[in-house]
Parts: sequence; C-alpha cells; structure tokens
Amino acid sequence: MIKKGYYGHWGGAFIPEILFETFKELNVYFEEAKNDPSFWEEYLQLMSSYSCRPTPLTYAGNVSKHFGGAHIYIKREDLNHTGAHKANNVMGQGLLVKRMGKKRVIAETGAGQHGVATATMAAKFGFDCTIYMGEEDVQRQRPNVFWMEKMGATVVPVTDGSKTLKDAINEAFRDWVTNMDSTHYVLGTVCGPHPFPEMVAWFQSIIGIEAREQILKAFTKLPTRVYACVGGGSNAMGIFQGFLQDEQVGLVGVEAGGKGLSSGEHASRLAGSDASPGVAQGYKTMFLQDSDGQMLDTHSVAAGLDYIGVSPILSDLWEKGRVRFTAATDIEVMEALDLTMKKEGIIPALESAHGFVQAFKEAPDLGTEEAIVINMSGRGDKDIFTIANAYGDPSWKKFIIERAEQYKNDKE
Amino acid sequence: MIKKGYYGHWGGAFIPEILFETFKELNVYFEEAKNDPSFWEEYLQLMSSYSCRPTPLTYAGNVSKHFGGAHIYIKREDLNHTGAHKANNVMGQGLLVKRMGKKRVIAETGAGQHGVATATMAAKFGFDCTIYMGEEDVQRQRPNVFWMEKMGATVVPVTDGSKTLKDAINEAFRDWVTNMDSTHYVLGTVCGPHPFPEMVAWFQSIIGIEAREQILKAFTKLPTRVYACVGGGSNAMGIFQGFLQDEQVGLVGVEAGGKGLSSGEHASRLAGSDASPGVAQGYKTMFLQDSDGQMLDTHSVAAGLDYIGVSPILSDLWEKGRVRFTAATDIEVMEALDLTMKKEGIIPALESAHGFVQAFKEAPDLGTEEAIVINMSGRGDKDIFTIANAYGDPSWKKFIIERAEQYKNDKE
Amino acid sequence: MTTLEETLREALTRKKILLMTHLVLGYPSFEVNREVIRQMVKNGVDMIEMQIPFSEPVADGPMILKANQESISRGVKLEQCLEFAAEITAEFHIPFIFMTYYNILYKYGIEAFIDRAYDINIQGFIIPDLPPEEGKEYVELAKSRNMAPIQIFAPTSTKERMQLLAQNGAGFIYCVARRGVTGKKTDFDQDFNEYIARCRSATNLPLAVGFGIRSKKDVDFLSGRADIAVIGTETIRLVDEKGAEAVGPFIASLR
Amino acid sequence: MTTLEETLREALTRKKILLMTHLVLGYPSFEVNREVIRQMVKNGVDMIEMQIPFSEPVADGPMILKANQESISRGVKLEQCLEFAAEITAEFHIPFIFMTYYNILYKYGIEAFIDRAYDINIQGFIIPDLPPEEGKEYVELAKSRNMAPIQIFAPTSTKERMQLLAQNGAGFIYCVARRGVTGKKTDFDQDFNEYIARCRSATNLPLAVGFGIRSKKDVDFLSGRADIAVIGTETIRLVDEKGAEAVGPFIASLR
Ligand SMILES: Cc1ncc(COP(=O)(O)O)c(C=O)c1O
Ligand SMILES: Cc1ncc(COP(=O)(O)O)c(C=O)c1O
Repeated sequence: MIKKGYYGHWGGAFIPEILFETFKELNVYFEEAKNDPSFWEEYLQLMSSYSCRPTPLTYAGNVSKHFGGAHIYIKREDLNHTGAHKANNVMGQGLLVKRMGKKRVIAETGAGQHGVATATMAAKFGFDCTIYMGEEDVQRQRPNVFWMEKMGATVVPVTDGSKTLKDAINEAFRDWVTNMDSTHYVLGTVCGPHPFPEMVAWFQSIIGIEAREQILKAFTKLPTRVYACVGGGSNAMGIFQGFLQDEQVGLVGVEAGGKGLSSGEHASRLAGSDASPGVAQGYKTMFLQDSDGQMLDTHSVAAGLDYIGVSPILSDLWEKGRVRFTAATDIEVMEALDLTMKKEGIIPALESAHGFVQAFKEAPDLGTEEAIVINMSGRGDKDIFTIANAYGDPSWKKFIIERAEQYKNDKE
Repeated sequence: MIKKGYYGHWGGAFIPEILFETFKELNVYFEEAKNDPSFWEEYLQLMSSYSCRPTPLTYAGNVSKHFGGAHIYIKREDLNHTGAHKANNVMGQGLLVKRMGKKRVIAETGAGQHGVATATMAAKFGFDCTIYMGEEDVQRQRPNVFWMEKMGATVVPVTDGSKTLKDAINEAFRDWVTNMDSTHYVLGTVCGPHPFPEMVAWFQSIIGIEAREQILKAFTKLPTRVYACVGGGSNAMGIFQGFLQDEQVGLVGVEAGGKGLSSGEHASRLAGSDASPGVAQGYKTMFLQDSDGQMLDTHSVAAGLDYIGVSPILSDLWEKGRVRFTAATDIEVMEALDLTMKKEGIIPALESAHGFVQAFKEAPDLGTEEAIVINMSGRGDKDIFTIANAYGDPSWKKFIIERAEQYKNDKE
Repeated sequence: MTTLEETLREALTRKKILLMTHLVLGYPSFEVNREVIRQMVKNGVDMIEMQIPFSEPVADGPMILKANQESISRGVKLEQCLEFAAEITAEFHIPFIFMTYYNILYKYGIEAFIDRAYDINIQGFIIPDLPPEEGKEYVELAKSRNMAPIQIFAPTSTKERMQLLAQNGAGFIYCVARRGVTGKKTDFDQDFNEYIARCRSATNLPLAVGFGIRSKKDVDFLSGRADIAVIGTETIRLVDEKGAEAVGPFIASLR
Repeated sequence: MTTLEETLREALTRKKILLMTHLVLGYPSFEVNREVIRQMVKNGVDMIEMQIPFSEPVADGPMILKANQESISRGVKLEQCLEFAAEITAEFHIPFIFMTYYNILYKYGIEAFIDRAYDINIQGFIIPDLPPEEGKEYVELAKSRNMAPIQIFAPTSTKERMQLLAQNGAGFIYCVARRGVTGKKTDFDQDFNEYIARCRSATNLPLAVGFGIRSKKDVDFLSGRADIAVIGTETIRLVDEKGAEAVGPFIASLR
C-alpha cells in the first residue's frame, strides 16, 4: 500500500482543499521537469554559472591528524552563492516557477539562509518575494534579514507560536492558500506535503552526486561514513543520496541536541526519544509533540535546526536502519566550531557544525586507511551575532555598544 | 635601463638594508617556484579543493537588459573561500612560505579581507599569524576582526598616521625588520617592493586565465571591455592579465572617487590629478602626496580601496595607455550596489561595486553584440555595518541598539 | 443518511437558512465557552462547531490562530475538551461537531477518537488538513458509526473534484467562500454565484458557506443560495471585545 | 675622502669614541630643536643627524614615528626644515647630516635636494629606504659634491654585501646594532662582536653603531669596538619627559 509521496508510512500530502489544484499543477510540472533531461541540464548550467558548482571537497588534513583516525573530508556547500546548500533547492524551484509562469514566491526561513537564498533567486528571476521568519529568528539572524530586504524581498516577522521556523511555515501556508494563483511556495527543506520532499531531495541530490565522484577521485575508495546535520533534512538527504546504494557507507544524521537530550530543550526527533509519529505542516513524520499532539517548543543554538519535524524520507531511512541518528549539544557545537576554525581556517555554520561534532567523535576510532565525509551545509559568517554571543567576546560587545551609542546620537 | 622589478620606471625595491638578505632569499624561492611547474600545479590543486576555483563567470542578464547595451558578465571572485580574490594571493604565498620553511606570517589589512584570508591560510598551514589593521578599519570591519581572532590570529590595531591601510603596511614592515628570520610578510596587494608586485600578480593571474576561457566559451568572443576596482590593484591585475595580449579588449580600472575627485576626499591615484610620482612603502609609483612628499589622507566608503599608492605595474600600463582609469564616488557605489542586489541577487563588496559603477555607465553605449566583464573581487557580507550605515537602515539600527542594551545588562 | 443530515434537512423545512457558529474550546476559558454556547442556542443557532485547539492551525487566520495558541498555552488539554463537549451535548440539543486538525485524531488514535466522539454525541468532524486521499480510514470509520466526515469544497475545486469529495463526505458540505484563511471579509460577487452553482450540481448534501460571514447582510445574501451560513471568527472577535453577553444579540440580529 | 670623514678622523685622534645624536626637525618645535642642539653641542656631541620628517617612516619605532607624524601634523614643511638647518649649521660648527626617507629627496628632485643641502653645509645623508641598487644617481650626485651618501650595515648583511655597500658609501658606515626598528633596547653580546668584526673587515670607513644606545654603559661597551656611538630615541624620550634642559646633563653623562 505505497501511495505516491510516501516513504514507508511517512510523508503524504495533508493539504487543505483550497490547495488541491495548486498541488496537482505542481505535481504535473515537477514530473514533467523530472522527465525532461533539458531541465536538469539547465539546472546544472545555472548552478555552475550563478553558484559555484561543483563545490569542492576539501581534505581537512589538520583535524585528521589531530584525531589520528580516519581521513576527514569536507563537502563545501558553504561555497555556494549565498553561503549554503539552500541555493541548490531554491534555484531549482526557481526554474520550476519560471516553467509554471508564476510571478511571486514566498518562503519560510529559520536560519535566514533559505530566506536569503529565496530572495536572491527572486531577484535573479524577477519574482516578487515575501519571506516569513519567526520573530525569534529575526533577532538571531538579523544580518540575513537585512540582505533579504536589500534584495527586494519583504520579510514578515511571525509572532505566533514559538516564533521560530514551524510558525514561519504555517504563516507561509496561510499566504499560499490566499495567493496560490500567482504564487509558488518555495519550501526550504525536504519536508512538507508531497511533492516537496521528493522535489527538494532531487535538487539537493547534486551534493551527493558530486561528493561521491570527488571522494573516489581524492581517496580512490568510498568513505566509511558520511555525516550531515539534520534540520528538515535537506542537506543530509542531498549528500546521502550519493551513497544510499553503497551499503558499506554508513550514513549519520546529526540533530540538534540543544541543552542535552534529557533537558527537553533540543530539537532531536530521531536521535532522542521525545518524538512520536504525527501529522502536521502537511506531512506525516516523527514530530516533537506532547501526548495530545500539540507540537513542542524546540531549542538549538542553530536556528536552522530548531524544528519540530524531519523529512519523511529520513524517518523512513531511520526506521529501516539505513541512516543512523545522533545529536550534538550546543556546547559540543561551539567546541567543534572552534577547532575547525583554528585548525583548518574554515568557519562552518552553527547548523553544519553539528555534523562536525559527530564526525570528530567517531574519527579517532576509525583507521587511517579509512575516510569520512562531512557535509558542510553552510558558512558561519551569518552566525556572527550568535557565535560572538556564545563566546562572550568582549571586544565584539564593546563594538556593538559603541555602534549603538553612535546610532542613538545620530537620532538626536 | 630596465632593472629587475621595474615596470617602465615604476616599481623597484626600496627596502631597508636589514631586509636585504630576506628579499634575496624570497626572490630565490619565488623564482624557483615560478620555474617549477609542480608549484603551479600544487597551487591549482589547493585552490580547487580548498577554495572554489575556477570561480564562475555569471551572466547578469537582468542588468544587461536594464541598460540595454553590452551583455554584462561578472567574474565571481566573491565565491572564493573567505569571500574575495585575496584568497588567491594568500594561498599562493602560503605555499611559498612552506617552501621557505618559515613558521610565522604577518599581514596588513584594510577591508579585513586580506587579514581574514591570511588568518585562514595560517590556520590551514599551521603558521603563527599577526595581522596589522588600521584602527579606523578595525572599526569599519569589526566582523572580520572577530573571525581573524577566532582563526587564531592576533589582530593589532594600528593607531599611527591615518589609521588605515598604509599605516598597517608600515607597521607590518616594522614587525618584519624585527622578525624576518622566522616570519614572512604576506603583502596583500600587487604593491610594495619587488618581488611582491610580480608575485601577487602571478598568483592573481588565475582570475584572468579563467575569465578569458570562460567568456570565450559563454560568449564565443572576447569582451569589449573588462572592469575592475583598483585599491592596490591585485584583483584588477589578476583579471587584466588574461586580456593584456588582446589589444582589442579595453581594460578599465576603477578607483575610489570618495566624495568626488575635486573634494580632496578620495583615493584616486591614476584617475584624478592629485597624485604624483613618489617612493614609499618600498616601491615607486603614483602616490597621493603633497608637494613635500608627505602622503595624504585618503577617503573611500570601501576600506580596501582607501590607499595612497597603486601597483607599479598598473602605473606603467596607465602610462602606456593600455589601462584606462576612472573613479566611482561613494554615492555612485551605493546605487550600483543597490541595483545589483535587486536585479541579480548578487551582493558585491563595496570595493567591487566600484567596478560595477563604471561598467553600468558604459554598458548602454555599447552594442548588444558586445560583452563586458566585471571582476567582482569580493562579497559584500563583510560590509554589513558600512552598508547598513550608508542606507541608514532603521531596523538595523534598532537591532544594534537592542543588542547593545542586552550586552550592557549582561555586564551588570 | 447521517443523523446530522437528517436533523439539518428537518430544520430546513422550517427555516430558509440555518446558522452554524464556531468557537475554540478553552478560549478564553471553558466558562466563557459555556456561556457563549448558551447564548447561541438560545438565539436560534442550528449547529455549533467546536474547534479543539491545535498548535499549528494552518488553515486559520490570526484571530482563531491566537485563540488556539492561547487555549493551549493556558494549559487546556484534549481530555478537558472532550469532557466539556460531553457536558455541552448533554445540556443543549442541537447538533455539535468537532473541528480540529488531523494530528489530534492521529495522535489519539483515529478509531479511538471517533468512538469517543460518538460516545459524546458529536455528529461530525471538520478536518481541514485531511483530504479524502489521506483520510480513507477516517471517512470509513466515521461513516460506519453514522457520523459525518464533513468535506470541504473550495472555489478552486473542479466539479469532478467536488463529486469525489461529496462521495467521501456526509452531513453537509462546508463550502469555503473564498481563497485564504479564516477571518477576512468575503466579497460575494458573480464568481461566488457560479461557485455555489457548481457546488450544488456536484452534490445533494446541504451546503454550508463559511469564511468571512459577519452580518445580516451576508446571511441574507446566502439565503436561497446556501443552506447553512457559518459564523466563525466574528463571534470570537465579539467575545474578545465585548464579552459573552454580546453573542446573543449578535446572533439574534443575523436573521 | 669626504669632508665628513676627514672631520671624524680628526676628532677620533682626540677621542676614543665619538657621539652622534639625532633629532626630528620640528618636533616638538623648532625652538626646542634649537635648544636641544645647543645643549648637545655644548656637551661634546661630535655630529648631529637631523631627521626631516616623513609621513611613512617605516624604519622607525613608535617614539620617532610619533615625532615624525606630530611634526607634520603641526604643519612643519620641508622648506622650514631646510631653513632651520641652514640657521643651525651657521651657528654650530660640528658636522650635520640629514636623515630622511627617499621620497623627500625624490619629490624635491634628487639633484636639487643635494645641491640645497650642500648650500646649507650639510655633510651627508642617511636614507634608510634607499639601497645602493636603487640609489645610484643619489650616490653619484652626493659624492660628486664631496658629500657623504652614508650607507647602512645590518647584522644580516654578508661580508660581500658590506663591501658593496662600503663602495657606495662615504663619510662613515651606520651599523645597525640589531634587527628591528629604532627605539628598543639592544643586548650587546657575542653575536654583536662578530658582527662588528665583519663590519671592520669589510670597510676602512669609520663605523657608527646605532639602535638602542641609551647609557654610558652602552657607550663604554662600544668604545674600542666602534668609532661613533649613535644616540637616537633616547634624547627624544628625554625631551618629551623632562624638557630640552635635560639633554645637556644626559650627553655629559655618556662619556
Ligand atoms: C547552513 C544550514 N545548514 C543546515 C540547515 C538545516 O536544514 P536542512 O536540514 O534542511 O539541511 C539550515 C537551515 O536553515 C542551514 O541554514
Ligand atoms: C573585496 C576587495 N576588493 C578589492 C580590494 C582592493 O584590493 P586590490 O586592488 O588589491 O584588489 C580589496 C582589498 O581589501 C577587497 O577586499
């Protein structure tokens, strides 16, 4: 009984009736695009000329030596235009929107990366653009808000619920059910109603296709394990797809452990035991919810992982044992970030650093004839306010205070 | 009478005696590297695996249409690791330092990009690292300071003179004459005493080599003109080198026009008439100096262009008429930046935006069968404080003021 | 024919148009809910949809969204809602239906939930995020207990789609008057007439029209076109602004 | 032999070691410069290097750097420096030399500058950023007027390099005592002895040693090893801290 858009018993399309035709149309266009080789050609052409694909696979020699086990390779999605893997999905959907002839896009954003990517795509394609962003995330990721606005997007802070990603998604749906004729909702991760999980996974598969080729070239054999952080799961699905067929390659998804799996303040759906099957935001997956089915507040230092649900495709791969899930705490993340900056001159996004944590934990136990790959989903520049905060950097604080004084005086 | 390190009558190596042997050694290693094909191989390998080379050439269809003249292509140095062309130079010098067996690097930085790139390189190669940065630039580019420190570098604010790039260079020299045995000075632009101009130009030539190939592939013929901003001149020299032999390709360097060429507050050496031949910071070029030979204060909204001198190679190409120089004012820069963000979803660094200004001015007068290339030397993320300032963005100000309050309360 | 449909058809023999009202359980409190329901019933409301709050009410606009979230954040639990519903259906003798999102049923267990609702004497369900493709089990279970899995028509629904929905539905059809979420005004224009005609031609079930109905003028307009006018957000706004006592006069003014 | 070398050789017949002092023209003012020079000459200084300020004094440490920049920012012009120098050389009858950076000469015109210095009765030049490879014209022009294009030896200079420098130089050789810029202390150790021996073996010109010489102890150490001890930063610090009057006693204390 496998219905379309289901992965095992996860997925589906739990959409309000008003969107039925919109989804029908979307499915038709998506199927058409998938079956049209020229679409993927155009996508590759766009990604290699507007973004920087293929993104490199960097050998992290210093941390490899530091841990003394497996050779650590880093897939550099941070070098994409706009600084994260989000560009892959967004540009792909942009091409689809062009096909559909729609003129407006909307999106939710957590870390702001997907919002920036969507605003960028909208500028490039000439679409109107509205971005929904939880008010708490607007605070955490202010620079991204600034850039979205500068690229012509309207950013709407969402003040409902927990004021984070899930609420932004709800709000985007509310916009969509009003404006579906003109508007495409550019969902940012491999979640939501069918065909979104399949579509986003397809666009992100470019990561894994490249990574598999690159590691074979650089290391002459397949990696023992591949690590990726998991918010909604798009960057993880992106790289995992390159290795799903290779049964000998372990796939490890790393969720936000927040203040610890037993603290109640985390966003671990599959690594912890706080989640249970549910249906929300249009799809069925493992959700962090209470016994009534009300969604819980989640926590992570990384806004992009701070989410109640997870890709139905990943829930299926988890259930089948193909992908192993672990969690990294906020504190571990800051440590891994520090080490990576100091040893490799690379600044992972706080989200991405979750993957680094687990890779660093496991690398020492692997042999030097083995390799592992970490998917670095994005760069950490965007996180300066959070990171400087977390380190309590005094000169940063001083700088901000001085700047504020200046602004206050300007006003008077 | 062409001496080594001279371009026409510009260049030379006006170095204190204490550095004579250091430069002799550097010249030997550099010549050796230049003549060793495996060095360039290693360089390309590093740049394609650690950074994202070749960087793409993006067709800017929307602004092309907007101006209705030549097709505008953008060479995307912003997609380099650390976000600017500076990486090319720094990684090359890093390989050279490894060859020389030195264990410490120092650098000056203006916009902070070269500092970040050097700190990154030092982390990657395991070198100690000290960065000199004018105090005014520390203010203008605080986020970059934060990242340099996080990557393990020591950032020394320079409080002498005009507290900008030139003073940072002086201070770096002072460090070098003290520690030349252990230390290499990673000069950030195509200036300074021989062999630096030649060396930096060599490493940056990778931009032009790629760009020429790419435009021929994308447009099937050579561009009519190539535009680049000119601070010290490294990104400009980088791309120009790809087209120097093609006499039909016009090369246009764009300097910082600041508040206008007649305002006295600018940094235009070759475009304006305020500069005259001089010798400082180890080389002979056109300097912004008074009639006594004292260097003037310069001004630009872009810290990386805010410099008294210019590459001796460019002074020569200017004198020979091979490169044309113009200036872009601060105001024009903000306009070009705005247009580029809104139309293309691309955020040029304030420095790079100078090149866009001139290209935008000239594109309408060219035919639609022609193409022009702009070298986008870096991305504008680093400039958020300056750009938000320049736009007087109220929500940004509010955000900073709130953050400051938070920090103040933390303290109490 | 479900009991619900029978009851409605019977009422329609007496009235030109029926009124269905809406409230969010636990918002602002069960006491206020109780008073509001009393005023509604007393002033001639024919049917009430009680919304069980859900943390992610995607189909609802700001007003009902806030009601959902405040109810939950004040600690209202599903069990309390069910107990309150039982108390209400015992006291008032008009049809009551549950409106909620699918996860509330799913998490409780679909069959268990339907059985519980049956025991409480609930007549049907409106689940806006459960299209029939995903809700086969729910539709069958509800129908097997002679309860109504009420389906929703939208202005974007084709006639074929409406027919399929109608086959899955029972009780009545909830016709969403316009695009968008609850709580905004609706302009009833020519497009609407065509839409309602399409609805009629696709099903014999009674038609309820909701989204944006606020005044006697709206109800009058629907009279003769639809069978049931649904008052949603407006009463919540009224209670927020003027208290439960204002509901009676408002309802009385509608017909 | 240049006049400068002759004068120094003559003095060396009377004294075991000569003293050269340094000041930055216009810092803190020409009046103070004048008083400082008076005190220096009165207390037996044998030669004075007058630094013409330059905005980018790369070879100088913080103290002299600051003096350069303050002099300029107070509006001191090259012409004033030259006029002041003319006044000084007329009044005091010891050798004066100009220390500055190459751009000052280059911008003025090298020949014009040397001619002007000649007219002023300046005996030589120290230009720390002008190696002989770059300074051929300067070396030739100075020598042709019997003025000394003083060359600099550094601890990093090889014997061959020193020989080449010496061939280009005249007057005396300025031996930089250690790595680094002006103004820091120098440890005179075994390495230094070897260095000075290397300097001696490379040239017959008198040897001046500068960088970090601050006390009688330093001067005593140099006595017998070098011909001239150069006091640089120390007098600037003294004037800053205690005023021009303190210079005389300090100089007197050195020998
Ligand atoms: C850099 C980065 N990594 C990871 C994520 C998490 O999303 P996903 O799990 O879909 O890759 C985000 C989301 O915003 C992100 O910005
Ligand atoms: C982004 C960027 N562009 C341009 C420049 C100017 O340097 P150059 O003229 O050497 O390319 C800088 C210098 O910091 C820079 O950061």
